[in-house]
Amino acid sequence: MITVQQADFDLAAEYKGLREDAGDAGAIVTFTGLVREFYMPDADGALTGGSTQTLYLEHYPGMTEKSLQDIVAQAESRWPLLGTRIIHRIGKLHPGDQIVMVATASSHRHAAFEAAEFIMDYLKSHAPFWKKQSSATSSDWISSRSSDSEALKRWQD
Amino acid sequence: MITVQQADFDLAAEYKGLREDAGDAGAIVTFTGLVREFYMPDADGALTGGSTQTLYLEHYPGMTEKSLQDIVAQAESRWPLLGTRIIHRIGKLHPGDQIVMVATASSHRHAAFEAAEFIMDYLKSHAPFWKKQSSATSSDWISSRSSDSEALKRWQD
Amino acid sequence: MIKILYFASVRERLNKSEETMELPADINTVAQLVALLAAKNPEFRQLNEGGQPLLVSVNQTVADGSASLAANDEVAFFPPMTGG
Amino acid sequence: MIKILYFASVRERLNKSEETMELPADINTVAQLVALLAAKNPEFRQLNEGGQPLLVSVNQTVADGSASLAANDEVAFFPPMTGG
Repeated sequence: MITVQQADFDLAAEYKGLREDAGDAGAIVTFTGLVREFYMPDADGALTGGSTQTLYLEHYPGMTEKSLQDIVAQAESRWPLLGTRIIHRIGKLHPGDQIVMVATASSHRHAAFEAAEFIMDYLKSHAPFWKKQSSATSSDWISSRSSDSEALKRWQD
Repeated sequence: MITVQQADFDLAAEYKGLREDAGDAGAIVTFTGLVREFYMPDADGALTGGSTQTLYLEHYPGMTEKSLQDIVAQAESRWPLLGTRIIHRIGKLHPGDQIVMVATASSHRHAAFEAAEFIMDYLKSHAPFWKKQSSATSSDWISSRSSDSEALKRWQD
Repeated sequence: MIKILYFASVRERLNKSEETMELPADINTVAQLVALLAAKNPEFRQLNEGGQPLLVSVNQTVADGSASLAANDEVAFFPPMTGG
Repeated sequence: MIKILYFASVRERLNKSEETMELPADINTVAQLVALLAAKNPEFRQLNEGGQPLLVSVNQTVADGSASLAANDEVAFFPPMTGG
Protein backbone atom coordinates (compact mmCIF):
# COMPACT_ATOMS: atom_id res chain seq x y z
CA MET A 1 0.00 0.00 0.00
CA ILE A 2 1.41 3.36 -1.08
CA THR A 3 0.24 6.67 0.34
CA VAL A 4 1.41 10.24 -0.30
CA GLN A 5 -0.13 12.63 2.19
CA GLN A 6 0.33 15.89 4.04
CA ALA A 7 -0.93 14.46 7.36
CA ASP A 8 1.27 12.72 9.90
CA PHE A 9 1.07 8.92 10.12
CA ASP A 10 0.80 6.36 12.89
CA LEU A 11 3.51 3.69 12.73
CA ALA A 12 1.52 1.44 15.09
CA ALA A 13 -1.53 1.42 12.80
CA GLU A 14 0.63 0.59 9.77
CA TYR A 15 2.44 -2.19 11.63
CA LYS A 16 -0.86 -3.64 12.83
CA GLY A 17 -2.37 -3.56 9.34
CA LEU A 18 0.69 -5.16 7.77
CA ARG A 19 0.76 -7.88 10.44
CA GLU A 20 -2.89 -8.72 9.72
CA ASP A 21 -2.44 -8.67 5.92
CA ALA A 22 0.79 -10.62 5.87
CA GLY A 23 -0.57 -13.92 7.19
CA ASP A 24 2.24 -16.20 8.34
CA ALA A 25 5.02 -13.59 8.34
CA GLY A 26 8.00 -14.30 10.58
CA ALA A 27 9.61 -10.87 10.25
CA ILE A 28 8.40 -7.30 9.96
CA VAL A 29 10.85 -4.43 9.44
CA THR A 30 9.87 -0.76 9.63
CA PHE A 31 11.94 2.26 8.68
CA THR A 32 10.92 5.76 9.72
CA GLY A 33 12.66 8.91 8.48
CA LEU A 34 12.54 12.01 10.67
CA VAL A 35 13.32 15.66 9.88
CA ARG A 36 16.69 16.52 11.40
CA GLU A 37 17.75 19.85 12.80
CA PHE A 38 20.54 21.16 10.59
CA TYR A 39 22.25 24.43 9.88
CA MET A 40 21.88 26.45 6.69
CA PRO A 41 24.99 27.46 4.76
CA ASP A 42 25.53 31.22 4.43
CA ALA A 43 26.76 32.88 1.21
CA ASP A 44 30.30 31.59 1.84
CA GLY A 45 29.07 28.05 2.48
CA ALA A 46 29.76 28.30 6.22
CA LEU A 47 27.12 26.76 8.44
CA THR A 48 26.03 29.94 10.16
CA GLY A 49 22.74 30.72 8.45
CA GLY A 50 20.58 29.76 11.39
CA SER A 51 19.05 26.38 12.10
CA THR A 52 16.33 24.90 9.94
CA GLN A 53 12.88 25.90 10.98
CA THR A 54 10.85 24.34 8.19
CA LEU A 55 11.30 21.72 5.52
CA TYR A 56 9.02 21.96 2.50
CA LEU A 57 8.41 18.81 0.43
CA GLU A 58 7.23 19.15 -3.15
CA HIS A 59 6.35 16.19 -5.39
CA TYR A 60 5.00 15.32 -8.84
CA PRO A 61 1.49 13.95 -8.27
CA GLY A 62 0.85 10.86 -10.35
CA MET A 63 4.48 10.17 -11.15
CA THR A 64 5.21 9.82 -7.44
CA GLU A 65 2.74 6.99 -6.97
CA LYS A 66 3.81 5.38 -10.24
CA SER A 67 7.50 5.42 -9.32
CA LEU A 68 6.84 4.08 -5.81
CA GLN A 69 4.74 1.24 -7.27
CA ASP A 70 7.59 0.46 -9.62
CA ILE A 71 10.09 0.37 -6.71
CA VAL A 72 7.82 -1.98 -4.74
CA ALA A 73 7.38 -4.23 -7.80
CA GLN A 74 11.17 -4.43 -8.13
CA ALA A 75 11.50 -5.33 -4.44
CA GLU A 76 8.80 -8.01 -4.79
CA SER A 77 10.64 -9.54 -7.73
CA ARG A 78 13.85 -9.80 -5.67
CA TRP A 79 12.54 -10.98 -2.28
CA PRO A 80 9.58 -13.16 -1.22
CA LEU A 81 7.55 -10.41 0.48
CA LEU A 82 4.21 -10.95 2.21
CA GLY A 83 3.37 -7.24 2.33
CA THR A 84 4.78 -3.73 2.06
CA ARG A 85 3.67 -0.24 3.11
CA ILE A 86 5.05 3.11 2.06
CA ILE A 87 3.88 6.48 3.36
CA HIS A 88 5.61 9.68 2.23
CA ARG A 89 4.58 13.06 3.55
CA ILE A 90 4.53 16.28 1.51
CA GLY A 91 4.13 19.97 2.37
CA LYS A 92 5.55 21.83 5.33
CA LEU A 93 7.37 19.88 8.05
CA HIS A 94 9.49 20.75 11.09
CA PRO A 95 12.52 19.21 12.84
CA GLY A 96 11.51 16.01 14.65
CA ASP A 97 8.54 15.33 12.32
CA GLN A 98 8.09 11.99 10.60
CA ILE A 99 8.71 12.30 6.81
CA VAL A 100 8.61 8.77 5.44
CA MET A 101 7.79 5.23 6.50
CA VAL A 102 8.58 1.94 4.78
CA ALA A 103 7.47 -1.41 6.22
CA THR A 104 8.07 -4.90 4.85
CA ALA A 105 6.87 -8.34 5.93
CA SER A 106 8.44 -11.65 4.94
CA SER A 107 8.88 -15.19 6.21
CA HIS A 108 12.55 -14.50 6.88
CA ARG A 109 14.37 -11.59 8.44
CA HIS A 110 17.00 -10.98 5.78
CA ALA A 111 14.37 -10.56 3.06
CA ALA A 112 12.43 -8.07 5.19
CA PHE A 113 15.58 -6.08 6.09
CA GLU A 114 17.00 -6.00 2.57
CA ALA A 115 13.71 -5.13 0.89
CA ALA A 116 13.12 -2.20 3.27
CA GLU A 117 16.65 -0.88 2.69
CA PHE A 118 16.32 -1.37 -1.08
CA ILE A 119 13.01 0.55 -1.17
CA MET A 120 14.53 3.44 0.85
CA ASP A 121 17.65 3.56 -1.35
CA TYR A 122 15.57 3.79 -4.53
CA LEU A 123 12.98 6.13 -3.07
CA LYS A 124 15.75 8.65 -2.22
CA SER A 125 16.72 9.25 -5.84
CA HIS A 126 14.03 7.63 -8.04
CA ALA A 127 10.80 9.07 -6.65
CA PRO A 128 9.98 12.68 -7.64
CA PHE A 129 10.25 14.45 -4.29
CA TRP A 130 12.20 17.64 -3.68
CA LYS A 131 13.05 19.30 -0.36
CA LYS A 132 13.55 22.95 0.46
CA GLN A 133 14.87 23.96 3.86
CA SER A 134 14.27 27.37 5.40
CA SER A 135 15.63 29.21 8.41
CA ALA A 136 14.46 32.56 9.69
CA THR A 137 16.79 34.29 7.23
CA SER A 138 17.18 32.15 4.11
CA SER A 139 15.95 29.13 2.17
CA ASP A 140 17.53 26.62 -0.18
CA TRP A 141 16.60 23.55 -2.18
CA ILE A 142 18.51 20.55 -0.84
CA SER A 143 20.91 19.03 -3.37
CA SER A 144 20.94 15.33 -4.07
CA ARG A 145 23.74 13.50 -2.26
CA SER A 146 26.38 11.45 -3.92
CA SER A 147 26.05 9.00 -0.98
CA ASP A 148 22.49 8.32 -2.14
CA SER A 149 23.53 7.38 -5.67
CA GLU A 150 26.43 5.36 -4.18
CA ALA A 151 23.89 3.44 -2.06
CA LEU A 152 22.15 2.18 -5.21
CA LYS A 153 25.27 0.42 -6.45
CA ARG A 154 24.76 -2.27 -3.83
CA TRP A 155 21.63 -3.43 -5.69
CA GLN A 156 23.07 -3.26 -9.21
CA ASP A 157 25.08 -6.38 -9.90
CA MET B 1 17.29 -0.71 26.89
CA ILE B 2 17.13 -4.52 27.14
CA THR B 3 14.12 -6.40 28.43
CA VAL B 4 13.44 -10.13 28.76
CA GLN B 5 9.82 -10.77 29.65
CA GLN B 6 6.95 -13.20 29.36
CA ALA B 7 4.39 -10.49 28.55
CA ASP B 8 3.67 -9.24 25.04
CA PHE B 9 5.10 -5.86 24.02
CA ASP B 10 3.81 -2.76 22.26
CA LEU B 11 5.93 -1.73 19.27
CA ALA B 12 4.34 1.73 19.25
CA ALA B 13 5.37 2.45 22.85
CA GLU B 14 8.96 1.32 22.15
CA TYR B 15 9.15 3.41 18.98
CA LYS B 16 7.79 6.46 20.80
CA GLY B 17 10.25 6.05 23.68
CA LEU B 18 13.19 5.60 21.34
CA ARG B 19 12.17 8.65 19.29
CA GLU B 20 12.06 10.76 22.46
CA ASP B 21 15.38 9.44 23.79
CA ALA B 22 17.25 9.66 20.51
CA GLY B 23 17.18 13.46 20.12
CA ASP B 24 18.05 14.48 16.56
CA ALA B 25 17.73 11.02 14.97
CA GLY B 26 17.04 10.95 11.25
CA ALA B 27 16.29 7.23 11.03
CA ILE B 28 14.59 4.64 13.22
CA VAL B 29 14.49 0.97 12.20
CA THR B 30 12.42 -1.65 14.00
CA PHE B 31 12.51 -5.40 13.55
CA THR B 32 9.77 -7.64 14.96
CA GLY B 33 9.96 -11.44 14.93
CA LEU B 34 6.69 -13.37 14.95
CA VAL B 35 5.98 -17.05 15.68
CA ARG B 36 5.32 -18.82 12.38
CA GLU B 37 2.96 -21.70 11.80
CA PHE B 38 5.09 -24.66 10.80
CA TYR B 39 4.76 -28.39 10.57
CA MET B 40 6.44 -30.87 12.87
CA PRO B 41 8.56 -33.62 11.35
CA ASP B 42 7.38 -37.16 12.09
CA ALA B 43 9.75 -40.04 12.94
CA ASP B 44 10.84 -40.25 9.29
CA GLY B 45 11.46 -36.51 9.07
CA ALA B 46 8.39 -35.95 6.87
CA LEU B 47 6.37 -32.85 7.72
CA THR B 48 3.20 -34.63 8.76
CA GLY B 49 3.31 -34.39 12.52
CA GLY B 50 0.61 -31.74 12.80
CA SER B 51 1.05 -28.01 12.85
CA THR B 52 2.74 -26.19 15.72
CA GLN B 53 0.38 -25.23 18.46
CA THR B 54 2.83 -23.82 20.98
CA LEU B 55 6.38 -22.57 21.07
CA TYR B 56 8.14 -22.65 24.43
CA LEU B 57 11.10 -20.30 24.96
CA GLU B 58 13.65 -21.13 27.66
CA HIS B 59 16.57 -18.85 28.55
CA TYR B 60 19.47 -18.53 30.99
CA PRO B 61 18.57 -15.66 33.33
CA GLY B 62 21.51 -13.35 33.92
CA MET B 63 23.57 -14.60 31.00
CA THR B 64 20.79 -13.53 28.60
CA GLU B 65 20.91 -9.91 29.69
CA LYS B 66 24.71 -9.96 29.79
CA SER B 67 25.00 -11.34 26.26
CA LEU B 68 22.43 -8.89 24.87
CA GLN B 69 24.30 -5.98 26.49
CA ASP B 70 27.48 -7.25 24.90
CA ILE B 71 25.81 -7.43 21.46
CA VAL B 72 24.49 -3.86 21.83
CA ALA B 73 27.95 -2.64 22.91
CA GLN B 74 29.46 -4.23 19.80
CA ALA B 75 26.83 -2.54 17.60
CA GLU B 76 27.50 0.81 19.28
CA SER B 77 31.22 0.47 18.61
CA ARG B 78 30.55 -0.14 14.89
CA TRP B 79 27.81 2.41 14.14
CA PRO B 80 26.98 5.88 15.55
CA LEU B 81 23.74 4.93 17.30
CA LEU B 82 21.51 7.36 19.18
CA GLY B 83 19.53 4.61 20.90
CA THR B 84 18.62 0.92 20.85
CA ARG B 85 15.85 -1.24 22.31
CA ILE B 86 15.66 -5.01 22.58
CA ILE B 87 12.74 -6.98 23.95
CA HIS B 88 12.79 -10.78 23.91
CA ARG B 89 9.88 -12.83 25.16
CA ILE B 90 10.17 -16.12 27.04
CA GLY B 91 7.69 -18.82 28.05
CA LYS B 92 4.78 -20.20 26.05
CA LEU B 93 3.89 -18.56 22.73
CA HIS B 94 1.56 -19.35 19.83
CA PRO B 95 1.66 -18.86 16.05
CA GLY B 96 1.25 -15.17 15.18
CA ASP B 97 2.63 -13.98 18.53
CA GLN B 98 5.43 -11.42 18.73
CA ILE B 99 8.68 -13.04 20.00
CA VAL B 100 11.38 -10.40 19.69
CA MET B 101 11.80 -6.72 18.88
CA VAL B 102 14.95 -4.78 18.04
CA ALA B 103 14.87 -1.03 17.37
CA THR B 104 17.75 1.28 16.48
CA ALA B 105 18.02 5.05 16.02
CA SER B 106 20.77 6.89 14.18
CA SER B 107 21.39 10.06 12.21
CA HIS B 108 21.62 8.05 9.00
CA ARG B 109 19.54 5.22 7.62
CA HIS B 110 22.31 2.78 6.74
CA ALA B 111 23.66 2.80 10.31
CA ALA B 112 20.17 2.15 11.72
CA PHE B 113 19.47 -0.67 9.23
CA GLU B 114 22.83 -2.38 9.61
CA ALA B 115 22.89 -2.16 13.41
CA ALA B 116 19.40 -3.70 13.68
CA GLU B 117 20.36 -6.53 11.33
CA PHE B 118 23.67 -7.07 13.17
CA ILE B 119 21.90 -7.27 16.55
CA MET B 120 19.39 -9.80 15.20
CA ASP B 121 22.11 -11.92 13.56
CA TYR B 122 24.08 -12.12 16.81
CA LEU B 123 21.04 -12.55 19.01
CA LYS B 124 20.02 -15.67 17.01
CA SER B 125 23.11 -17.62 17.98
CA HIS B 126 24.88 -15.71 20.78
CA ALA B 127 22.12 -15.12 23.31
CA PRO B 128 21.11 -18.10 25.47
CA PHE B 129 17.57 -18.76 24.26
CA TRP B 130 16.22 -22.17 23.24
CA LYS B 131 12.94 -22.98 21.52
CA LYS B 132 10.78 -26.07 21.76
CA GLN B 133 7.85 -26.52 19.41
CA SER B 134 4.87 -28.70 20.21
CA SER B 135 1.92 -29.98 18.23
CA ALA B 136 -0.99 -31.97 19.59
CA THR B 137 1.02 -35.17 19.18
CA SER B 138 4.71 -34.42 19.66
CA SER B 139 7.30 -31.88 20.72
CA ASP B 140 10.88 -31.12 19.72
CA TRP B 141 13.65 -28.69 20.52
CA ILE B 142 14.42 -26.57 17.46
CA SER B 143 17.94 -27.08 16.11
CA SER B 144 20.18 -24.14 15.34
CA ARG B 145 20.29 -23.32 11.64
CA SER B 146 23.40 -23.24 9.54
CA SER B 147 21.89 -20.15 7.82
CA ASP B 148 22.11 -18.34 11.15
CA SER B 149 25.82 -19.01 11.57
CA GLU B 150 26.32 -18.15 7.89
CA ALA B 151 24.62 -14.79 8.54
CA LEU B 152 27.32 -13.85 11.06
CA LYS B 153 30.08 -14.09 8.46
CA ARG B 154 28.88 -10.81 6.95
CA TRP B 155 30.04 -9.00 10.11
CA GLN B 156 33.37 -10.77 10.52
CA ASP B 157 35.97 -9.20 8.27
CA MET C 1 -0.78 19.84 -27.70
CA ILE C 2 1.82 18.68 -25.22
CA LYS C 3 1.83 19.62 -21.56
CA ILE C 4 5.11 20.71 -19.94
CA LEU C 5 5.53 20.72 -16.14
CA TYR C 6 8.30 22.29 -14.04
CA PHE C 7 9.14 21.33 -10.46
CA ALA C 8 11.12 22.58 -7.46
CA SER C 9 14.12 24.84 -8.28
CA VAL C 10 13.31 24.60 -12.03
CA ARG C 11 9.78 25.87 -11.39
CA GLU C 12 11.11 28.74 -9.27
CA ARG C 13 13.79 29.67 -11.81
CA LEU C 14 11.30 29.80 -14.70
CA ASN C 15 8.61 31.25 -12.50
CA LYS C 16 6.00 28.89 -13.92
CA SER C 17 4.74 25.43 -13.01
CA GLU C 18 3.27 24.38 -16.35
CA GLU C 19 2.50 25.35 -19.91
CA THR C 20 0.96 23.72 -22.96
CA MET C 21 2.18 24.04 -26.52
CA GLU C 22 1.37 22.70 -29.95
CA LEU C 23 4.14 20.22 -30.80
CA PRO C 24 5.86 21.58 -33.94
CA ALA C 25 6.06 19.07 -36.79
CA ASP C 26 9.88 19.02 -36.72
CA ILE C 27 10.14 18.27 -32.97
CA ASN C 28 10.22 14.51 -32.47
CA THR C 29 12.53 13.98 -29.48
CA VAL C 30 13.18 15.35 -26.01
CA ALA C 31 16.52 16.77 -27.17
CA GLN C 32 14.78 18.73 -29.92
CA LEU C 33 12.21 20.07 -27.44
CA VAL C 34 14.98 21.14 -25.04
CA ALA C 35 16.72 23.01 -27.90
CA LEU C 36 13.45 24.73 -28.82
CA LEU C 37 12.73 25.80 -25.22
CA ALA C 38 16.32 27.01 -24.75
CA ALA C 39 16.08 29.10 -27.95
CA LYS C 40 12.85 30.70 -26.76
CA ASN C 41 13.88 31.29 -23.13
CA PRO C 42 17.34 32.29 -21.84
CA GLU C 43 16.37 31.20 -18.30
CA PHE C 44 15.65 27.70 -19.59
CA ARG C 45 18.95 27.62 -21.47
CA GLN C 46 20.83 28.52 -18.30
CA LEU C 47 19.22 25.61 -16.41
CA ASN C 48 21.42 23.23 -18.32
CA GLU C 49 24.53 25.31 -17.75
CA GLY C 50 24.35 25.34 -13.93
CA GLY C 51 25.91 22.88 -11.53
CA GLN C 52 23.23 20.26 -11.28
CA PRO C 53 21.79 18.23 -14.14
CA LEU C 54 18.31 18.91 -15.46
CA LEU C 55 16.20 15.73 -15.42
CA VAL C 56 13.25 15.07 -17.72
CA SER C 57 10.32 12.69 -17.71
CA VAL C 58 7.91 11.79 -20.50
CA ASN C 59 4.49 10.58 -19.39
CA GLN C 60 5.77 10.27 -15.82
CA THR C 61 8.76 8.08 -16.61
CA VAL C 62 12.31 9.42 -16.49
CA ALA C 63 13.63 9.78 -20.05
CA ASP C 64 16.70 11.02 -21.90
CA GLY C 65 17.25 13.24 -24.92
CA SER C 66 16.64 10.46 -27.41
CA ALA C 67 13.11 9.74 -26.09
CA SER C 68 10.50 10.38 -28.77
CA LEU C 69 7.61 12.80 -28.32
CA ALA C 70 4.06 12.67 -29.65
CA ALA C 71 0.91 14.74 -29.34
CA ASN C 72 -0.70 14.66 -25.87
CA ASP C 73 2.54 13.68 -24.12
CA GLU C 74 3.22 15.05 -20.63
CA VAL C 75 6.81 16.23 -20.30
CA ALA C 76 8.35 17.42 -17.01
CA PHE C 77 11.65 19.10 -16.11
CA PHE C 78 13.13 18.96 -12.61
CA PRO C 79 16.36 18.79 -10.58
CA PRO C 80 17.70 15.50 -9.15
CA MET C 81 15.18 13.97 -6.75
CA THR C 82 15.70 14.15 -3.00
CA GLY C 83 13.02 12.02 -1.35
CA GLY C 84 12.97 10.19 1.95
CA MET D 1 31.72 -25.29 45.57
CA ILE D 2 30.91 -24.75 41.92
CA LYS D 3 27.40 -24.51 40.53
CA ILE D 4 26.52 -26.39 37.36
CA LEU D 5 23.43 -25.49 35.32
CA TYR D 6 21.79 -27.42 32.49
CA PHE D 7 19.43 -25.93 29.90
CA ALA D 8 16.93 -27.01 27.26
CA SER D 9 17.52 -30.47 25.71
CA VAL D 10 20.54 -31.00 28.00
CA ARG D 11 18.40 -30.34 31.07
CA GLU D 12 15.73 -32.75 29.81
CA ARG D 13 18.25 -35.46 28.92
CA LEU D 14 19.92 -35.32 32.35
CA ASN D 15 16.61 -34.75 34.08
CA LYS D 16 18.08 -31.99 36.25
CA SER D 17 18.46 -28.25 35.94
CA GLU D 18 21.32 -27.67 38.36
CA GLU D 19 23.69 -29.21 40.87
CA THR D 20 26.53 -28.04 43.08
CA MET D 21 29.78 -29.87 43.71
CA GLU D 22 33.03 -29.39 45.54
CA LEU D 23 35.64 -28.71 42.85
CA PRO D 24 38.22 -31.55 43.19
CA ALA D 25 41.79 -30.30 43.59
CA ASP D 26 42.89 -31.91 40.29
CA ILE D 27 40.12 -30.30 38.21
CA ASN D 28 41.38 -27.00 36.83
CA THR D 29 39.77 -26.70 33.41
CA VAL D 30 36.41 -27.13 31.71
CA ALA D 31 37.76 -30.13 29.77
CA GLN D 32 38.70 -31.84 33.04
CA LEU D 33 35.26 -31.14 34.50
CA VAL D 34 33.58 -32.56 31.38
CA ALA D 35 35.69 -35.73 31.70
CA LEU D 36 34.74 -36.04 35.36
CA LEU D 37 31.00 -35.59 34.69
CA ALA D 38 31.16 -38.06 31.77
CA ALA D 39 32.86 -40.65 33.99
CA LYS D 40 30.19 -40.27 36.64
CA ASN D 41 27.17 -40.17 34.34
CA PRO D 42 26.66 -42.18 31.09
CA GLU D 43 23.85 -39.80 30.06
CA PHE D 44 26.26 -36.86 30.24
CA ARG D 45 28.87 -38.79 28.25
CA GLN D 46 26.33 -39.44 25.50
CA LEU D 47 25.55 -35.71 25.20
CA ASN D 48 28.89 -35.23 23.51
CA GLU D 49 28.40 -38.18 21.20
CA GLY D 50 25.12 -37.05 19.65
CA GLY D 51 24.65 -34.92 16.56
CA GLN D 52 24.78 -31.45 18.01
CA PRO D 53 27.67 -29.89 19.91
CA LEU D 54 27.46 -29.33 23.66
CA LEU D 55 28.19 -25.71 24.54
CA VAL D 56 29.55 -24.52 27.87
CA SER D 57 29.71 -21.19 29.67
CA VAL D 58 31.77 -20.18 32.70
CA ASN D 59 30.36 -17.34 34.77
CA GLN D 60 27.83 -16.59 32.01
CA THR D 61 30.37 -16.26 29.20
CA VAL D 62 30.72 -18.93 26.51
CA ALA D 63 33.97 -20.86 27.08
CA ASP D 64 35.90 -23.78 25.63
CA GLY D 65 37.62 -26.80 27.16
CA SER D 66 40.79 -24.90 28.00
CA ALA D 67 38.96 -22.35 30.19
CA SER D 68 40.18 -22.52 33.78
CA LEU D 69 37.86 -23.19 36.72
CA ALA D 70 37.99 -21.88 40.29
CA ALA D 71 35.88 -22.18 43.43
CA ASN D 72 32.50 -20.42 43.20
CA ASP D 73 32.40 -20.50 39.41
CA GLU D 74 29.06 -20.95 37.68
CA VAL D 75 29.31 -23.43 34.81
CA ALA D 76 26.45 -24.15 32.38
CA PHE D 77 25.94 -26.78 29.66
CA PHE D 78 23.47 -26.28 26.82
CA PRO D 79 22.79 -26.98 23.12
CA PRO D 80 23.43 -24.34 20.42
CA MET D 81 21.33 -21.24 21.05
CA THR D 82 18.24 -20.53 18.97
CA GLY D 83 16.98 -17.07 19.89
CA GLY D 84 14.95 -14.54 17.91
